[in-house]
Amino acid sequence: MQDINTTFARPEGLTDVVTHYCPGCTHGVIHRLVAEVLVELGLRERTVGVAPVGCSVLAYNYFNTDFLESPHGRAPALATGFKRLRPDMIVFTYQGDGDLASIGMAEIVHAANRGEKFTTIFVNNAIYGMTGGQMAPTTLPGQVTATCPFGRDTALTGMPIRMVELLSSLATPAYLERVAVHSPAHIVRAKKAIKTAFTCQKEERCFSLIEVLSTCPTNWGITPGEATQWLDANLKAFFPLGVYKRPEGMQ
Amino acid sequence: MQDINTTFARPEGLTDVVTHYCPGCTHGVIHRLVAEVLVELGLRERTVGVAPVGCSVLAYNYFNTDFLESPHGRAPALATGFKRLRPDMIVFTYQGDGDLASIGMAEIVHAANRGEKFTTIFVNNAIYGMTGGQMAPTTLPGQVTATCPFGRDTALTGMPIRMVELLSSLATPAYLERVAVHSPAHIVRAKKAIKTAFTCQKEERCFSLIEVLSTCPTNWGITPGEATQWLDANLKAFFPLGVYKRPEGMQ
Amino acid sequence: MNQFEVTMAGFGGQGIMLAGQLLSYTGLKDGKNVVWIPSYGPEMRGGTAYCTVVISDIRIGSPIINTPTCACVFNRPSFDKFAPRVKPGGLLIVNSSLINVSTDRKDLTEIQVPATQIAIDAGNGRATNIVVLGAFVGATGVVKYDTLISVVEEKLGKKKELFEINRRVLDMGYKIGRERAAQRSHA
Amino acid sequence: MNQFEVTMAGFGGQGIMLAGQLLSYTGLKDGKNVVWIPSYGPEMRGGTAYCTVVISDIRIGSPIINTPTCACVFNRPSFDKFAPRVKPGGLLIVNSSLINVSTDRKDLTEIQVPATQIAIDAGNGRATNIVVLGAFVGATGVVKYDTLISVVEEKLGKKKELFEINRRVLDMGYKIGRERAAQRSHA
Amino acid sequence: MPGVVIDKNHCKGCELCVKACPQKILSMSREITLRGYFYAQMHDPSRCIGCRICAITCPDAAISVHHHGQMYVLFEY
Amino acid sequence: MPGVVIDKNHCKGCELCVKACPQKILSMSREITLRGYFYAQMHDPSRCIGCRICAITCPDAAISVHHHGQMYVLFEY
Amino acid sequence: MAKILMKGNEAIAEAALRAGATNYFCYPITPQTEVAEYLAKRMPDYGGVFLQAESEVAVGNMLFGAASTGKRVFTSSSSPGISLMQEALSYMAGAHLPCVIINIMRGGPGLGGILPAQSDYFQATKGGGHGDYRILVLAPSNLQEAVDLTMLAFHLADKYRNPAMIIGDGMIGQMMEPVEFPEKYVEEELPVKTWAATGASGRKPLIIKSLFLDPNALEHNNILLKEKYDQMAKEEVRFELYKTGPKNRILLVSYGTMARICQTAIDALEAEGISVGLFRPISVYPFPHSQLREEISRPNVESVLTIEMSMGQMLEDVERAVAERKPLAFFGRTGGIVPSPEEVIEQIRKLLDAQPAPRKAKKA
Amino acid sequence: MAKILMKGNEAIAEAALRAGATNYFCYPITPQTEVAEYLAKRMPDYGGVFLQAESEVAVGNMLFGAASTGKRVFTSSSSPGISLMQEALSYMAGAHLPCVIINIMRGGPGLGGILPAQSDYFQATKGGGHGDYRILVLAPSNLQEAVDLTMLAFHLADKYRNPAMIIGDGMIGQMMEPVEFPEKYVEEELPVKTWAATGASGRKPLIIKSLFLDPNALEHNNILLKEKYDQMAKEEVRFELYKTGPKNRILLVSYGTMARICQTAIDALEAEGISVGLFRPISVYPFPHSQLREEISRPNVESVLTIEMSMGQMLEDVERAVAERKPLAFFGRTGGIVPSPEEVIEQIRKLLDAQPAPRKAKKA
Ligand SMILES: Cc1ncc(C[n+]2csc(CCOP(=O)(O)OP(=O)(O)O)c2C)c(N)n1
Ligand SMILES: Cc1ncc(C[n+]2csc(CCOP(=O)(O)OP(=O)(O)O)c2C)c(N)n1
Ligand code: SF4
Ligand code: SF4
Ligand code: SF4
Ligand code: SF4
Repeated sequence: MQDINTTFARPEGLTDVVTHYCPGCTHGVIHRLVAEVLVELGLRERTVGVAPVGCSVLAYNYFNTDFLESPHGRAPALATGFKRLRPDMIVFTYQGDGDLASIGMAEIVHAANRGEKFTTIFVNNAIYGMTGGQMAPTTLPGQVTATCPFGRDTALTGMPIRMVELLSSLATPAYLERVAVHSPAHIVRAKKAIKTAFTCQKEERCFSLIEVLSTCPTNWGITPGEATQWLDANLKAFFPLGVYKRPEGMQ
Repeated sequence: MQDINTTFARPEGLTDVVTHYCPGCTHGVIHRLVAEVLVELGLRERTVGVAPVGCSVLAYNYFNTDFLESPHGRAPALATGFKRLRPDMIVFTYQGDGDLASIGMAEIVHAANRGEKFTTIFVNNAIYGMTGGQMAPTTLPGQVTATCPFGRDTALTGMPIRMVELLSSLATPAYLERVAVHSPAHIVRAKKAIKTAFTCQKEERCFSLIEVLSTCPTNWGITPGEATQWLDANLKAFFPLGVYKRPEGMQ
Repeated sequence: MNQFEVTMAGFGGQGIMLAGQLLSYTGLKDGKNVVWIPSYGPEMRGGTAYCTVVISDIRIGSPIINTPTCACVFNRPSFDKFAPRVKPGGLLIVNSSLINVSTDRKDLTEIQVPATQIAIDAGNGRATNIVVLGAFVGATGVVKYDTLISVVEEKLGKKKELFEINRRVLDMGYKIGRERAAQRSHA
Repeated sequence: MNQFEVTMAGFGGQGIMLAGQLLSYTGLKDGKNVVWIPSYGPEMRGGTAYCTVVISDIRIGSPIINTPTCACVFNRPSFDKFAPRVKPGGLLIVNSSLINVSTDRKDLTEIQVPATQIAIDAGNGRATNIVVLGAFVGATGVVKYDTLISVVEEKLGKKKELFEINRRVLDMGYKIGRERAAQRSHA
Repeated sequence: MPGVVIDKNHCKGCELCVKACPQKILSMSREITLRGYFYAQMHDPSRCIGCRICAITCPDAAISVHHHGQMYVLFEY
Repeated sequence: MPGVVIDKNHCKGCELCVKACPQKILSMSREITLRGYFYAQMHDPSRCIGCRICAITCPDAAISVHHHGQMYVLFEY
Repeated sequence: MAKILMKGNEAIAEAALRAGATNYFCYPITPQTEVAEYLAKRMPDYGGVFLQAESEVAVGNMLFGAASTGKRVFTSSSSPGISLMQEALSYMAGAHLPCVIINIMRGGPGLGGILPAQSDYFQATKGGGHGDYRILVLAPSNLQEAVDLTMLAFHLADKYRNPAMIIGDGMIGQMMEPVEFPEKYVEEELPVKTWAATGASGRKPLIIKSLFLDPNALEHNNILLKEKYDQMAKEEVRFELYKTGPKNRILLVSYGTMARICQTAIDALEAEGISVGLFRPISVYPFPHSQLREEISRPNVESVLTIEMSMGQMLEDVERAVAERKPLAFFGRTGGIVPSPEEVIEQIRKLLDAQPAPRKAKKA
Repeated sequence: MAKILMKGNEAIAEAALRAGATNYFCYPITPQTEVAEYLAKRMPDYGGVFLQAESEVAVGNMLFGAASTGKRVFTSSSSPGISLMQEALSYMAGAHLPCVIINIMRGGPGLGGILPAQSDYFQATKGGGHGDYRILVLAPSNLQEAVDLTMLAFHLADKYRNPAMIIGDGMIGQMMEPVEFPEKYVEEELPVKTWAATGASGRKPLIIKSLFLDPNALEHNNILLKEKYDQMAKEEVRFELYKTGPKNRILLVSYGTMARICQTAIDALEAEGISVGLFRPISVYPFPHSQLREEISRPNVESVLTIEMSMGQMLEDVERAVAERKPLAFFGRTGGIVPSPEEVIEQIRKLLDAQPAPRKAKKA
């Protein structure tokens, strides 16, 4: 009998716990990508993650690394505190769009601007998932949510905030990229981006942030399959994918 | 005897109080410009200002308008609350760089992004004045302050934050300009900018913010005259003057 | 009756909350005191959801009921959780389409209703909750059936077609409930 | 002496705080209990600034002294504010270069010192505080003059030239203080 | 010969793998898991090309991919 | 004929007007104000061109500018 | 008006609208987000302001700005969100600005959980922010009261020019009960708000602030505040007595939904012939100090039992009122666990067992 | 070591460094900014971390992250800044993380003023954040004590895995007094910090959190916290008695610099033959409850006078301890006004006048 080779398996970076995420929610994909990268770069054992408040608040149960659970929006401050004292460790925050772009705006801008050498995985699903589908800073114009039941009116609430664009206006070096995880090809690209981000940290270069366009079938009120289509047609159009900033000397 | 004509006088928009500002501090110039503009546009009687925490905390004593005194950094939130309920009134915030760019980062970004129709006068003097000269987000690389006594080390604290650049990355319409007040010519230009900003508000167009490069002779540790030179040579170099954003249909 | 408490439990999406609310509206219309309280705890996402309705002739004290007079369980985890909690002498209504066990408690009345099957057969699997609601009222008479019908019409009557299904399965549930309870009381 | 309190007051920039601190260091070196406390209130920017030094043989209780044993006033507003507060039998040292009035209180010793003039003449207008400090110690002897000299050398001795001026005006102040106090006590 | 293993325990029945599979050989079971989900299953294992696309797509890391002997990897992941 | 009036009460002696005046006709007094400042004064009023530059510069709005009759305004302010 | 069945969060929202509070700022947080969701739908009908802010810090400060117009403004949140408003609340109290805050409390500390709790009592009644200020705090125990007290809170906030708070818990927020709204909300007339910022037209500029660099002025402001709090203590104390009188051997002290559970327990014991009374503070600040003392002092009361969904916070206020006149016991559950009537009964029995004689005043 | 003359803020900073706390996060605010300025200069020598954050909200959360490493971390701030840290403090307490916060209090509420005050007592001792947690709070009355208690605070924070706070006021921060530092700071040995996040290498992942969705787990955490607070109440109560004993007719209760002023007043009255004693809580949480009660209960004590630079906050704790055993009076100044010894004497005289008879126990 021939040997059995495994070309794909649940990464060692994830625990064997069934997540609480809704069926088809791509938070799960992003978790897996981070877990894979940490293992592939040999960083897992010296990594500490910082969980946000949001649907991924329980991320600490799913990653096979040490974890801190942050107050809403403040993960970058926790990461700063930790990383400054332990520059030898790998630190990442995992944050939703409400967490990072709304309540946590000051903390992420300042952490990025100070050039804190941690990595942020920013999950943009254009809505507040955990609290049941309220408007996020990233909610698209006209999109219906529980707190904009007649569709987001940009005359009253402004335009969606594009975080990587905003952060790339800062003068401090950083690695900033926007990716998506709604199709296999995008997932492959997303993994590369996440790997680059952690590599920046591993090499003690700079702050790195990957914005990941993600689905929230539950609060978008559609099936997982439809959600990937909606993301592709709408979210991706407003939030263009690509590398927005790269530290000097990084290919 | 011929009539006496007055071509320049203390504007009606200022009270007759001697300010607590240090000699040569250009906070005073900026106050005067705002006061002049409010009177010239006929807005004074329906204006409410929001004072920050910073050297200009007592601004409410100097302007001949109603005033609110805000917690540190939160003036844009106060202004939002007020203006939303009284869109017929003219609302402006007057904020320092510590107030606006450090502790108040989230509030100013979100107010700007929602397109709140008030005006912000942002006084950038590259230092914390009131508390005695600590590092601000706008402190220049190498600049010595009480909390970076060996000069600002950008490897530890990042680069100075350019607020109008950062805000101009937002998609919501706004009027954003950076000016300076260290010479008569700059003062004249600054007044035009402030007038444009209030005109945007008067016409109910958009959020407007004028960043004003200002001196702090006391905490820079030099004379007022030297301070104007230092501003011209250093601050202006890092913070280029000009219009960064204009709403459509505004010349 | 002084006070009657019923807990409805199942997967999120089985219409548990709505069933409880319809019952509450009915109680109110009947002139009773009512309280409806949902679970909104850690079970919320992807687990079991439940709500409790208290219907009473007197002022309702605690809205938190650990041992209700009745439990309507829509799936297996709910059966496991709530069957043991029903007050002695109480009632257990079981959605037998998804639950293939029955309690070994002898101190309560258990009524098995193939609610999901009935709903699917009637053309709308999501009407499981209405079947159970009918069965509950049939078995207990805790509110007037006429009032219930009028409430269901009021709240769900907008989409004609769906309403007709609901109306039909409500009756079916009601009949099963009434019959089984009668059998029991004669047994 | 059990406890001696002195308030030094003037414009910000006149070296008030430093004078108080030098006195405190001297008291400590003399083996006394000392407390120095600045005003950091609303007066801070552009108004008067003052500090108080308490020198005591016993444990010092309250550091807040409303009626000091002595006040050294460097400018007119300070004179107006503190002259009335000095304890009866106390001492008032007035920088007569900037203050052209004197108190009408009969219950205290007033010593006029043209401190700013002396300092300017000696080549450093900013040494006003040192003149006054010298005068204070000369008039009160609350600390040892030798100790004071060593402290001034320790703290201000780095810049040779400036130190020499300071050293000189300290002496001048000290002499004025000693003489005037002596006159007074013989008057 | 490649093949996939789907961990019923982790599968939540989102159907994303079914949609993603280029060979269209995955489908949903008619049975329900303990958590109340219909789970994904392989209905035509012989046609599996071991491309890993289902596994990459699965948000719950419920799928692993194996094969006997050597295999050409279609793309880096 | 133009002329400036400097309000001693508001002047803090920063000297910015002195530096700004294109005619160099302002200078600092040797007297001190109640607040402890040397204040600005006009030492050659006859040469004042009424350009308002000193007034525009003054951070304390201590200066007003007046003139008799008509005058050409050098720039808009 | 007829009774309608409503969810607590929605009933509170509706009550606010009916009290003329059509200006609402919020940030979502469980278990009160329905307040926001309800208002998002309804506000356009009122031409009022509904704004979801970037954070609770911003919410607090938007309230500050909005209250300065003189209009009625409010927010709702839950424990961690309320913590973030403390600086702004201190400022608003210092500046004598009215506003209403609804705190649907959840288990803490930290992120804690989302189930019902009463562990923000200290924060609400002692002032979680800095400085000598207080918030007027009302604690409803059922939805009708939640409606009534919400409307009252706006009145009292205006009357005292001070923030007022409603504290409830997830039960109040999440449950449905029949409620009745007055046809038209009538309230005692209040003075015209001459303190509101409306522009310096025809009058001197007006300043709304809490900064007083002169310590005498700041002390004066503190004295003004204290006078208001003293007045509240005289005029705004509210409480309910349940089955107290010349017979009850035990006096329970409990508030909010917890008190309601106590009532069930009391009824059950009464059926057994055991007389237990309940003192329920409705205003928890001002605390009904002397009224409680009076009830405690009845000769038939053998001991006092404070019950809270916390580790013992109101307990300290009760302790001050009891002042050792009677033995004082405490029972609390936390973290989202709601004590059942059975548990309460057990606690009462324990006390009765420990105190067999009908009268035994213990005093050291 | 020889005594050196230092400013309070600097002495506190130096004390922290000597206690091995070389990780400091801050945001400037008067009257304590010298702590930051001193550390900005000194920290490079220690190879520690000095970071000026964007706000006090960030400071609180940086402490959270930094404390998770197991190293000693601290901050200093003043009243409004402390209000902004309340959410983070609640989280840290919930997650059992040690840290030290220095609060150099100023007059409030709101922006208030910058002069000395004691009006954050409630916030510090009752918990300004949400949930059932407490902070260990020490209140020095002179600079030597500020130094000693700062060092102690780090030890106790670690011992209890709980935030600890030093509360002082502008006087403590701004004045210079001679202080002495131990040659080498020695402290009782503490367990190894196995709870620190150091990477899941050779062990299971470790989680630092305050979230417990299961109410039983959350209640369990609250019970753990309560046990620590009970232990503190047993082991960490600190206080000073000044001229109390069998003679003092009046007992003053006062803390911090205010107590020091009371001592001056007491000395002056003693010279007149009037005996007054002082009870000075050093740990204000845990409050020296039974110790105070003991002093109060002495037969010679006719009445108790609480003096604070506030409108009366510690007063509530004193009230609980006094429990009407003796008449209790209060004197407070606020807003930055520091009562003089003369004012204190006047208050004492008033009490003595009101109570001419040497013994008159009043009890309702
Ligand atoms: C201070 C505070 N405010 C509000 C909340 C409630 N809350 C929990 S999660 C959340 C938003 C989550 O949205 P997002 O960050 O977009 O993440 P998602 O759930 O969509 O993944 C909010 C507002 C909280 N826990 N703490
Ligand atoms: C919450 C809070 N944090 C800190 C302070 C202290 N503080 C007062 S002013 C100020 C900074 C002022 O600097 P900036 O905004 O640059 O204005 P400037 O004084 O330079 O005009 C700070 C930190 C405060 N009052 N409140
Ligand atoms: S609510 Fe949305 S983001 Fe949250 S787990 Fe469900 S699908 Fe994912
Ligand atoms: S400290 Fe600086 S900013 Fe403040 S008044 Fe003085 S010069 Fe102006
Ligand atoms: S993608 Fe994963 S969770 Fe979804 S159906 Fe397929 S195996 Fe199940
Ligand atoms: S610019 Fe104004 S303040 Fe400065 S010296 Fe001239 S008049 Fe005086």
